[in-house]
Amino acid sequence: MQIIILTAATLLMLTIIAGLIRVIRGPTSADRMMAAQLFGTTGVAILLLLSQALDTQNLQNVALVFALLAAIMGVAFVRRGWLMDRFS
Amino acid sequence: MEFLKTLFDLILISTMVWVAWQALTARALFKSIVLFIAFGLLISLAWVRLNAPDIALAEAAIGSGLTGALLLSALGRMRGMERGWVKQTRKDRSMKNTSVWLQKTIVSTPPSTFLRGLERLSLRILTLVLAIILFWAILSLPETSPGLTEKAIEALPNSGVKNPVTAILLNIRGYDTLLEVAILLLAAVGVWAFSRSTIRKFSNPHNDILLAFVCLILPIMIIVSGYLVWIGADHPGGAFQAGAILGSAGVLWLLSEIRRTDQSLIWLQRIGASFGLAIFLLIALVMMAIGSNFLEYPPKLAKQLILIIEIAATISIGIILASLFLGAHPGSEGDPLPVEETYEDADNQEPQ
Amino acid sequence: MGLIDYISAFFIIAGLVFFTGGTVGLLRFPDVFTRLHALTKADNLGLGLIIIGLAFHSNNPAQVLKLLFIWLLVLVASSTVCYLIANNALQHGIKPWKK
Amino acid sequence: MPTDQWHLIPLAIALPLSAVLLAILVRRATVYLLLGILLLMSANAVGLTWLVSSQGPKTYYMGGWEPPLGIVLYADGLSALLILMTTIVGFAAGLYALRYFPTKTDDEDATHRKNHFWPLWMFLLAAMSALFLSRDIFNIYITLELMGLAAVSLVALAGEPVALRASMRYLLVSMAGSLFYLVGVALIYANFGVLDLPAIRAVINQSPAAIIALSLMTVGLMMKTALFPFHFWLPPAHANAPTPVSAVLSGLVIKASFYLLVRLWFQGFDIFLTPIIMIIMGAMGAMAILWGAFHALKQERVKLLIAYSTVAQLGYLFLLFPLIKSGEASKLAWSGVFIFVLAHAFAKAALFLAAGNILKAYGHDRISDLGEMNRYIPVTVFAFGLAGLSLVGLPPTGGFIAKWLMIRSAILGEQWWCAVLIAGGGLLAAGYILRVISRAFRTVPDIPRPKPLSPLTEWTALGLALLALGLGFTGVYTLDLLQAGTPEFILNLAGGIP
Amino acid sequence: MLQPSTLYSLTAVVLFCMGCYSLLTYSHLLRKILGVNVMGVGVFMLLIARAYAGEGQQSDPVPQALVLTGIVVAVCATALALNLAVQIEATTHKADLAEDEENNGNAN
Repeated sequence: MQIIILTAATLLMLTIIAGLIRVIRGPTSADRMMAAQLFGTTGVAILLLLSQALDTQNLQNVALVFALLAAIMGVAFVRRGWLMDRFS
Repeated sequence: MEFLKTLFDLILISTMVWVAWQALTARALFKSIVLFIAFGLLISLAWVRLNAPDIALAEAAIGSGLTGALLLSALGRMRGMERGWVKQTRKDRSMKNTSVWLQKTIVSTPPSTFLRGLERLSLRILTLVLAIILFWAILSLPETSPGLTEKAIEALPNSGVKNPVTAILLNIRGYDTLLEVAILLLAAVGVWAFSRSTIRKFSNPHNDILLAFVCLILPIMIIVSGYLVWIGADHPGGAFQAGAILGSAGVLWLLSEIRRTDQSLIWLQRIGASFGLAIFLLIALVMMAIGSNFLEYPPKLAKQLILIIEIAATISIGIILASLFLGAHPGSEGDPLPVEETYEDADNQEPQ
Repeated sequence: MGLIDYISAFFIIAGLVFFTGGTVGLLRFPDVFTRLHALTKADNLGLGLIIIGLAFHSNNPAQVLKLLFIWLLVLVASSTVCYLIANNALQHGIKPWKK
Repeated sequence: MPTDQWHLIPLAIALPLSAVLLAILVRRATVYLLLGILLLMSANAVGLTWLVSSQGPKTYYMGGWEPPLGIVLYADGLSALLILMTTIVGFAAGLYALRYFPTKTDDEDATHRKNHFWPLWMFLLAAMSALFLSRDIFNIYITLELMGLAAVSLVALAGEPVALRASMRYLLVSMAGSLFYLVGVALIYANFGVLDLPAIRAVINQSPAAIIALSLMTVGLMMKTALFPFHFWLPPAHANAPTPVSAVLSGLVIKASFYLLVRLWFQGFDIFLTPIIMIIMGAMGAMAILWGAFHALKQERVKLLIAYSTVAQLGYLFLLFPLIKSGEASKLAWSGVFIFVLAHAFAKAALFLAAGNILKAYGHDRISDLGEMNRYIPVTVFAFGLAGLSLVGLPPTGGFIAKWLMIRSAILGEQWWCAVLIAGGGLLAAGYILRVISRAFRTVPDIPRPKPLSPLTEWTALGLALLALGLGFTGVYTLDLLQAGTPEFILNLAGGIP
Repeated sequence: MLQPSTLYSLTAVVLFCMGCYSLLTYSHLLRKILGVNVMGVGVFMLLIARAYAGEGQQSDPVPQALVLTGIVVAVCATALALNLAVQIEATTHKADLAEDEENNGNAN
């Protein structure tokens, strides 16, 4: 079971890398931001899996904080930093 | 099993280094910032992997939430000029000139002359040397660090809390934390001191869905923040993590523009920001007056005193972090300009 | 491995499939709106499945509730942000992709 | 467990921190309250100095926790004297600030600046007291950050583009310096598992990690001290800050990181003090003296001239390293350098305050356009001259005592180049001080009549200059105090460095 | 060699040096600030990696407390720097530290 969980966590890491490619490629700032938003969700999943694999329940709180704060970035982007890519 | 863990480590590490490199070298600043936020998430995972849940909590709260919002807001302000958010002080600067000038200053120009190339080369060599020296230092370290784990565990019963990290932060090395709370307050005062009226505030259209979301999530944030203070005595958590969440809540509140920040808030802000340091200092001095050392808590009272300090610190940290995001005092700038309704979308012009 | 382990493994693997799907969508879909679509739906479902899978291992109801609460938070946050990004993209003149 | 009187040690930090809170929370009429607290702080520092001189150095366990877990504060003659110096200069410059930031004005910007000056000021003084008392290498990092951020904010308070840029550069250097220092701390902890300096001294060995950690910490602190190759940020920051801030930055703040370097090298890592290291440090100091003086001679503005002079004067401090030779020479060098620190603090603060007066009276500080200062601002000119005497090292000033001790040490240790450098550096200093003074008595046709100055601003400058002078007469007492803090390393040096 | 402790310590060094290089090379203030932050992460990772004592073992709490303090200090410094950078940009219309005009010594 441990093996499945750890493999799952590792695979999720790989999806994060795939998401990073979208961040780097763009083309619009919305794409970049959205991909970063994905890391929030994936990060929560990885944390929960790790918390099972490493047998530390404390990590659930980290996941909770992640989930709670995931939106701030997106909101900050929409309210403050839209159209950042003009000169890339 | 071990193999899988090492594989996970290797993937995490290489991703971290790659993302950091991309963040530092990306040509567009916005891209840099988004990548830096992603980097914050990755190091949070690294803290988890390294069995430091307290740090992971703090990083999750500060690194991915607040730092990102701070950076985005700073970038938005620095480029706001062009959109008319910021007062134009030089009227003769036409739109076209602005963009040329932005091209030159914001996008770092690659080295063109021989001299700059030489400079880069020498910097690279210097950094490489630094890296080699540090590698050497690390490889020469003893297999296991001597550390103070045992001593800290021994001291735990007298500290009033069961989480060793909290014990060290708030009791054993409480002096560091006192100065740290002072640094937080100092940062806020510093920002108020030099932020002047030249910077204008953002103004965004009213958005119902955002408002509903904020009204839903703000109370949850406050509850979670209280929860983290409470469990901090026995489990990972505590004033800083909780304060960071409270600060993020403040940032969200500012972003949603539920209520215009105005002059009347300055007082509240100042009192709230200094509250933590005041309580911390007061308790330390009272302890000294009744015959203990500065910052020494009698073991029987330690738990209660630490909780009081933590609550006060949490509130202050939250308010300070939100103020740092806000920048200048509310009310010390002119009326916000309305956002332009239409402008050309340059996003799509970038080749895919 | 007992029955519970198999069930839990099934859910986790199913979750992974959705995550992978979401990521493929993020990489392959033609414009912001479609990519948003892929991300928010597939990934949140994937997270939900993984959470269900992990919940089978927990013997503490409070833990399970916390897991579900985390999922709920992610759902609320990502749907809001998805809306905000899409709405702003439309307002800023990004045209939806047409075949 | 220390007896009650030693609570003076934490009070040296708690008092300015309470003043911070007062300054933030109560805005109206706090200035006099704050000056009262500054007086209390001076009294506290005097008490501490007296205690140390009568009872010897003392450790204080913060929170009652013993090392290696807990944080220890340590007060000896040196730290007590430096705290006293900090409070005195802080008080004098604070008095100056009373008039520098007008009390009643309609100008919103000026009120804003005044309101934020005081809390930042108190933060700076608190940070310096904490730094001088700290003995825990991580706690030192925190105090360094506190001091750095306060100093940066104070520079930025001036508000002009030049000041903002200078303060940004200062901030970046300061952050990078702190991080270099912190890597050193991390390596030390990873290798030895302790953070308290004497504990480190007890377990340190010649491992590569220790050497590398020490070098990184030294580089970090040198950046903050603005020793020669890292000096680039100093002149713009010190020259463009508000005047009282310049005085404290140049007089006090840079000494703090030098003090830490000395503590680290002599009281924690003295096994690494080899002749080669000594010579390298001395050579950097020598370069600083020449480079700084050379640039000071070229400057067009008074404030910049004084700022470059700081770069030069810092070099003298680093001559401490090569001067440590045999027992006797080392003791002389130790006392000489720290009397130099004190004398320079008073003299440099006085010079900056005087320069601020010139700037205010004439509306500019371009040396070429000054004239007839003796007629319009005689007290300021007198203060400038007196402080200049101390900087040059002429008797009977504190600067003279310091240089005399250092030269004697150099002769005893047969370090002729140091002796020549110290004497030559004095001549260079005379050169740039005279550049300004000579303008004072020059009659210039159609010079616009300078604005009258508030007497307080003139007399505070003179007061500080007089202190630099007075140091020459209290030399013996100061020497005794400094001996109470001589590191074991120097006391053990009977036959010279191996 | 592939102990997590060593692995992450070495990563820490790489991050520190990358941040340092970027701080020295780039002129835009935001980039410099990012560089300093990456440096900071490197230092913190070094401390935490060496505190790691293996799975199921209590990690050394002292470095954790130090890093927690360090993170907060870093955030403060970053926030101060960002606000300062914004202020510089607003008054000089430039986001780097290149001096273009000499101060002529006039009082403000």
